[in-house]
Amino acid sequence: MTKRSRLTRVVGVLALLAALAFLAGCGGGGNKSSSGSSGGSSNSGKTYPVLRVIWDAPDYMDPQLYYTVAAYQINNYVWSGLLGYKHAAGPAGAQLVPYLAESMPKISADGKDLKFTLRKNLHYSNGAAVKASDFKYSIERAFKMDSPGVGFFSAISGVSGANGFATTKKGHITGIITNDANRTIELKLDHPEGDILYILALEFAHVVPSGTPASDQSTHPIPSTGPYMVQSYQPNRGFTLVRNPHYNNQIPTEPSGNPDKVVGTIITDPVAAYQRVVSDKADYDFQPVPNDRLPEAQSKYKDQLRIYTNANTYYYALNNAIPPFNNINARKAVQMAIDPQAIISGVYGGLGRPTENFLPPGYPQYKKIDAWHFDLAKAKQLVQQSGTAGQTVDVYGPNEDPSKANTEYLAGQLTKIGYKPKLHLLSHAVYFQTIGNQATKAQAMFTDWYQDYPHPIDWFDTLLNGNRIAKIHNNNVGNVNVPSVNKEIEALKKITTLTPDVNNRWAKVDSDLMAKYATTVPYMNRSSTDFFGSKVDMSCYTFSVVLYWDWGLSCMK
Amino acid sequence: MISFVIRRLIGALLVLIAVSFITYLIFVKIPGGDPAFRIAGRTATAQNIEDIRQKLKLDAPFYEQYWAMMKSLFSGSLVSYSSQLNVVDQIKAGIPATFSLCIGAAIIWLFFGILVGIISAVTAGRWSDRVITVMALIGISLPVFWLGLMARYLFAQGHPFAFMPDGGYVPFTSNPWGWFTHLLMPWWVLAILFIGFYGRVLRSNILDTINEDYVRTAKAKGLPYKRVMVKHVLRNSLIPIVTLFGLDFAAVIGGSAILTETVFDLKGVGWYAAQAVQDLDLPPIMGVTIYATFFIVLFSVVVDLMYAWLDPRIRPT
Amino acid sequence: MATESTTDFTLDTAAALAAAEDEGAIEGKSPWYLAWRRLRRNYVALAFLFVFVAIVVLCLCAPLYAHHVAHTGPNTGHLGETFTRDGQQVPIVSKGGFQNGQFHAGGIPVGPQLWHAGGKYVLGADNQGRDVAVRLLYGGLNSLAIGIGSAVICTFFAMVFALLAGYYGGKTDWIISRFFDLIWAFPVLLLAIALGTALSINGFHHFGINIKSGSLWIPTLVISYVLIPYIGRPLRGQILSLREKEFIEAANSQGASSLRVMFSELLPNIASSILVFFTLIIANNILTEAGLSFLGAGVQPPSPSWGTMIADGQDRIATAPWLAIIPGIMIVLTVLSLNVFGDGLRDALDPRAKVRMEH
Amino acid sequence: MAERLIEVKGLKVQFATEDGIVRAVDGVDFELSRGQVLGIVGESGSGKSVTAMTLLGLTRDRNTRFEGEVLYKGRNVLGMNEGELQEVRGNEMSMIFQDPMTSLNPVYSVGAQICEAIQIHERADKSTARRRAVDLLKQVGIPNADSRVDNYPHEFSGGMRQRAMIAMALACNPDVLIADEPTTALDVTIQAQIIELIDRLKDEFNSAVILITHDLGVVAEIADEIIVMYAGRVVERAQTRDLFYDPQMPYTWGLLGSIPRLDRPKQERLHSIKGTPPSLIRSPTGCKFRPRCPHAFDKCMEEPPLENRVETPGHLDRCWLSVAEKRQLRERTLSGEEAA
Amino acid sequence: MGSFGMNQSNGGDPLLDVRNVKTYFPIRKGLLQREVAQVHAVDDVTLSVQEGETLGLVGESGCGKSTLGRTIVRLLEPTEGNVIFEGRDISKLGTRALRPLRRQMQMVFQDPYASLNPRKRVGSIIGTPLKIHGVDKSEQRQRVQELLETVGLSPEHYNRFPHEFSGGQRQRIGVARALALHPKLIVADEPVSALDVSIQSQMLNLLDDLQKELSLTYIFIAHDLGVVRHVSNRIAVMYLGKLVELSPAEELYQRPIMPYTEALLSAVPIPDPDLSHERERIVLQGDVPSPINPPSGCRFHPRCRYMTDICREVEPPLTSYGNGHLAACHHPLNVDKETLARATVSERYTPAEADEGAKPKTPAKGEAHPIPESG
Repeated sequence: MTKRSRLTRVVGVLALLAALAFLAGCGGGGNKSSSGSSGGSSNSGKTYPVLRVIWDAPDYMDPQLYYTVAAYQINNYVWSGLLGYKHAAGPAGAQLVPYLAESMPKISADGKDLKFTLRKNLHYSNGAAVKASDFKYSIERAFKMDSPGVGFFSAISGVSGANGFATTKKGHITGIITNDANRTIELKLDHPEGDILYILALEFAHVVPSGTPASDQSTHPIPSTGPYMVQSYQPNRGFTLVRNPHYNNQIPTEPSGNPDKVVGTIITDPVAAYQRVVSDKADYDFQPVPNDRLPEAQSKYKDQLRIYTNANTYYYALNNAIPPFNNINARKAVQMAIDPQAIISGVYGGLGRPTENFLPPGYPQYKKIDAWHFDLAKAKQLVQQSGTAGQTVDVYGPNEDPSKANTEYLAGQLTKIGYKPKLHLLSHAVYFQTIGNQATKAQAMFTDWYQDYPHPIDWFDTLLNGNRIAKIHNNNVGNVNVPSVNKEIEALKKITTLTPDVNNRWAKVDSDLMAKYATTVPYMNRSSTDFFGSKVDMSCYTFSVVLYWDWGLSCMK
Repeated sequence: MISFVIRRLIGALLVLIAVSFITYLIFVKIPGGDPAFRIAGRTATAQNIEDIRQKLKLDAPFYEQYWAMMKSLFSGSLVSYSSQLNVVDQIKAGIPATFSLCIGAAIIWLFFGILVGIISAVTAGRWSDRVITVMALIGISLPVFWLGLMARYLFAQGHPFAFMPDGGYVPFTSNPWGWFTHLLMPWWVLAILFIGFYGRVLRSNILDTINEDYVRTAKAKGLPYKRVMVKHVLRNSLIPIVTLFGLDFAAVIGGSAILTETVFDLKGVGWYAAQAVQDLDLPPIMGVTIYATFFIVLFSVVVDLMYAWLDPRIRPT
Repeated sequence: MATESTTDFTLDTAAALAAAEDEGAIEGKSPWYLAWRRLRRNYVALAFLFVFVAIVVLCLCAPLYAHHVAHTGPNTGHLGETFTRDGQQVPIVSKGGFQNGQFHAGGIPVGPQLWHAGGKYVLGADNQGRDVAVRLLYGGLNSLAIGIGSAVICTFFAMVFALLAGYYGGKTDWIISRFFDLIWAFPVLLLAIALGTALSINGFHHFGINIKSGSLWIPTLVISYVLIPYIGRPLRGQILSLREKEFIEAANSQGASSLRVMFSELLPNIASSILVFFTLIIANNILTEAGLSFLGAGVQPPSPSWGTMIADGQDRIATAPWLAIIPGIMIVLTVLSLNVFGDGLRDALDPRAKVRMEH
Repeated sequence: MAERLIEVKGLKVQFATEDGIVRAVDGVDFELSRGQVLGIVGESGSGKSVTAMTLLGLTRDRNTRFEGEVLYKGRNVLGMNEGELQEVRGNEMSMIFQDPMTSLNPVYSVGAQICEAIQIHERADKSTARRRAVDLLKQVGIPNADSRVDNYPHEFSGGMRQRAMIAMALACNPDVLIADEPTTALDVTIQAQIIELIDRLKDEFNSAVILITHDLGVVAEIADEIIVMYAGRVVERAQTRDLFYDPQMPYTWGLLGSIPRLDRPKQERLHSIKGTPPSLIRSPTGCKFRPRCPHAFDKCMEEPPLENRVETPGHLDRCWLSVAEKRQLRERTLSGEEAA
Repeated sequence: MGSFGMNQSNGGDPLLDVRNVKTYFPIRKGLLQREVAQVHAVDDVTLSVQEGETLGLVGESGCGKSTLGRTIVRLLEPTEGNVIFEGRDISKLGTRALRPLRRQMQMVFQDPYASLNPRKRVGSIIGTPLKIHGVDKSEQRQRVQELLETVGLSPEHYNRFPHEFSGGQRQRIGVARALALHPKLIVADEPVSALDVSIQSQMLNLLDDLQKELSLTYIFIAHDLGVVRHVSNRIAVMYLGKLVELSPAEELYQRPIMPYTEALLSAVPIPDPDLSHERERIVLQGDVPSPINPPSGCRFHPRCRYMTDICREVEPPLTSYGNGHLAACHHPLNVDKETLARATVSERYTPAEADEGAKPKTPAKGEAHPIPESG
């Protein structure tokens, strides 16, 4: 059975704090490329022959297509964009630095024009030179392939609109002007976009050689620009990365990596994955240590285990549009019927932190909400008051553990407070499109969110703005629609400068939606594990908010 | 004989078409969601989805879709909805694991099944027969996935008795010993049910055959006991086993090992099928179904030929 | 299990016996009676029949047990709660999480309490704090309902098809045989999983039949459908050979209608095979159900079945092995009892018959 | 006097079955010499086949008990171990069975099955054995024996199969050929062929023959001596002519009388033996034939011994009636005037 | 039984008239199950049976006698030709239309084991025809018990199962079943050949008695001429689907015309050692050829000791030698020149293409007496 361990849908996981720095610094400028920090490029003496990792199945091994952590985390040393993240532990790792570009771009005053120059003597792993036009080709390729990432590029001139490249896929994107001789790339935007630099650091904007077929090339590795290249990839089985022979330290801002070779074995069964590492057949377990083995890992292999919590929130969506949860008392009752600690312990083996906020902690807009206390008796009473007792509730959730058990818990609690839940557990493959369809009439459901980018907009506007309720493909699955809050979100959306006042207003949105109107039931920020083999030198362990465990900086005892 | 083979092959082809069509209907009529949404991902634009719909001809009538899918399957260009991986390549990638598992298990179950059958038939009514009968019945009563779980738990997963590698498949070419040790448990787990079953079938076949007149004739000719047992009793008793074996082997190759592959995380064709079904991913399901049906049908032809070869009475003319 | 009668010479034992019978005996000894007489001597088979009946009765008592002993329902989770054992409060599922920045693993349910907790958690709890014993009994009900239900449906249709094919022969036989072939050619487990999964999403709403998703009817019907040829084929074979018997000609020559021949002449002769098949197919179906449920294509959560319980328990096998072991043992016990009894039944009904399920 | 080949003394065979002990053979004595044809006649269940198979040790089984002796050339067959028995079977004594269809292994060619015996007993190589098999098939009258030798039993007709069986039985020049109802499953025309064949080959191979049948007509022509069996016992034993022309046992009369005779004017009614053969588990007290015998009287409650009661020596029977009475009574039976 | 002997000539409408009946079985092969050949099981047979008589039907296995019997009672549909029962053509009637006729014609089968449903009680087996034909329930039991008594079984056996009876008793049950509806015609298909001789005679006597009591008409199929002679008024000899000789019973035994009949007669064993030794045995060589591809001309020619060229080429017509004796042979036995001259090709019994020209001309040399007469 597959264990989809990281339900993480990661579209460009941008790091929280880095983003804040960016937002505070407000566009432009950018720091000088910092010389490597902790691991940095000074890897002399720490190189070692092979790193054996157990990995989850990447969705694709094609930069214009992949968007899961499993792909991103391994490939960030393979293909690179004009910009990238600094390889540093903690929040410092969210800082953008020039990768293929010589330096951070020159941005025009109106913010609509960005100019890059490629570094000199850049080569692909096949020896071919990297040309400026390859960048343009790569972006266009994403469109031709209907890549899930194309939405990010809509601000570039010539993309949107009836005759835009997104629609026609003919000709070229007019907003990207390249000059191979001068190695320059100029980007013209229809309107200024605050996060454009982060978008350019996305894998969808990684540079591949012109002429790379506009179809999934996962199994025919595309030549890389980073320190490593994909030697082989067998879907669902494994991959091997080796050093890029033409690298020559061409991106000084990126460490050249310690292992000479990375052998990845794809094991989706977390128990088997864990067992491999325990028996020292592998050095790293990408899969979360299964609940079942956590006690053992924690006691027996304490030094090899690391636990982290990234920006995510797990919440139950309640359908605010239809009975019974169009009744605020009914929703409040659910809030009180849920015991976050019980879920975290029972379902996630303790790997999680309770929350009542929608925003994860760490955001400057975060202000801890303390409104609810687990109290079944009171919840039951509220249900009685609301007059919805005895109603049937269609509860939706994915059909795989732990989400399955989680959903069953929700259904169980609903029973306890006087509803008649009917459980619908679906394959993850169709889960979100099913609950995102109004016709489904889901009334209570499991869902979670990992940030796309670190802005409250990504949370409240995307997920809880009543104006954005759609018939299908609806992200506001709970149909949360509080007119006053909608108005506030719309207003806040227009404000680009995040002052403490603005942050407070966002925090109020959070508490209004979560506490006052009890629209949604957040309960947990989930934690995860990194588990290493006994030969790994844990003193080199580098965890960055963007790259997670930075394997290139790892070293062996 | 040749016309018989040709006839059977034509029949097999018709079965393949029928099976693929029915599979298609199951998954088109009983919806598993819109594949375009799936390919496009959660952040896709409407444009994206529209493009994908057109590419996959999702708006065309179902028979055209069916035809398009079959065409791309047989030209080897069919890709999955959830990962865009080439279905044929993925099936091919699963074949080494599946074949290793099935062939190894088949050898074990055939050998021990026959051994068990012979021993219990020869000692019919005695204690050894009783013990074997009970063991065989337990064997056929074990849910294979549970047995697999228990085996893994007891022998592989950090348990005091653990001495086997836990799950996964190691290609023979990369490490023959690893291949062997990784498959040892799955082989036995898959084989145990069949050992019990074959043992029982063979036992009763032998006991039936022993009472045949021609065995009495053989004895009356003065043939030694062993020769009577081997040349007359066993030879005739094994004919139904051959049929059984052919069909079972085909079924196992063609996906009956789903549970074993899943439990042991052996990424064979059965595992791939289970994934595909879980993802409600039609192209791989179609691919695997046709692959499996191909083997089942092929082996049923082979079984017919074998049967004819073994039993002159039904030799087709 | 029964003693193998290897002495089969030309002496006509039946005639010998008949002649020896008291001439005054009026009531004949029916084949069923003779079978019963043979079965009565097969203590092993009877013992296992008893085991099976005991399991069925136990499962039927599930509501009583849940209500009066365990005081909880099969789907009622008790995460975060405690229970009293020997006067002490014990968490049903151990607590975990971060305390003062330190991580503690949790989520381990309590193990079998036997009677230490006053009837609660006799067989322990699962990771959602549900009472395993209660789920085991309810799960048994579901597994047995599916096993027996699908056996009834499957055997019935197999019987009807076999009778039609075997009796009419010709085109009818051709069509039915091809239908069997077609199901046969499908990779059975794959077909069952595919059907089970596909149907579990929205249920089945065609041809005026409405089955909701999550209904037990889905696995029941899926299993009966895919196994029809397994019984249908051998039965058809039996009928084909019975049809050649002169007593069928005799019935025809008396002007018996087709229905009479099928139901009054043929059916009684395959009844014993059907009975044996029925017993064995229940066993087989329980196994199939468990496999389907294990893969998530059978009984849908939160309803328990032995297969889903094993599936749930497999993730906890190191810390809570009873979750997977106990339902597994129940399956083995049930299936084994049916197999042994079915075997004995076959020996008793027709000691020389080749009633055998094609596997 | 010809060489004495077989001597059966007080043979009893009993099977333990679920329903009780079946006394299939209950005291049988006879001798067989070279060149002789012995007919054993009786209804189904009279123990004639069991007797024959016991001669070859084919009734050995865990559930079977034997008493008495079966001496083959002075050696007791019942006491032989498997190896010794195998030497005797096929080689010195061989047997042909009632149903040639089921008695030949369907998966081997006829030739292979004949060769098998030759190879085992004479340690002949394959080609020798095959040549001999072809010869044998020719001898039993199979046309195109050269090619038919490779045919499978199902490609033979019933008569040819029985010929092949005979060829197989004769493959190693046995001293004794036991034919257990060799013609029952065959047409009369074929029956005539087979009987004639056995008669001819007996001389060619210088064997003795035991011919088992339920039809006295079949053995009339070729048997030298006839044993009539009833309920596991010998009830009459005589030289063929004596048995036919001076039968002593009412049962024998019954058998003779029930055959519709082509050589006589059509009878109005056939004689028939009423009732059915007795149970071998709980057989009647006294004379076993008593319940079916129209001439039974008080004395029959005691079982008559098998004795010589007529002038002809060696003519034994088990009937309390005086010889004179018998001769008086039997004519009516034989001519069919006396109905059951 | 002689008292019942019906003379062929005294006419009247026959109870059963079989006219040029052919029953072929197709042999199908291939995916499309095309018909590639036919088994000529019954090939142009014409017969008639008078009420109250017994017609014996003899021949080796595979000669089509059972098929003819089954065709007559319409268990099989004739491929060509007509079966006329009591003046009504029944050869193409459907199941429903046949049902009332089923009361009139019944069959007794060969195998006492296979012909009784092992799962039914004797009462039910014999009662089934009564049930089918709507006899009142209360009457059924009484009638069944009467029938049991009629065939010599105890009415007490009503509730027994077939397996509790011996072969002979079972055959009696089969007869009782056939008699249940007071049929006029009974086709007995080898009713005694599976029985021991001692039991055979019981059955034969029973059938004889029943005929007398119930004025039945029999078609008695057997391969044993001794048995046939005992019960039959007339005897029809079949060979490879063809009727080759038809004669009053005694005449056939004294004066067989067809060499095949002669051979059949000579093969019957005689329980008399001296006579057996004396008589000349004509042992037929080989087996019956395949009915799929029957020999040309006279079908018996490959095994006939009187065979000449004409036999190979021309099919002999059934020729009437007077006294109701018909035979199809180019070289008739036991026929003097005069009889031969008087003989006529029987119109009724002969295939259409045969004419007077095909009439046999040369009698076989020598007289055949296959059956020696004992005192």
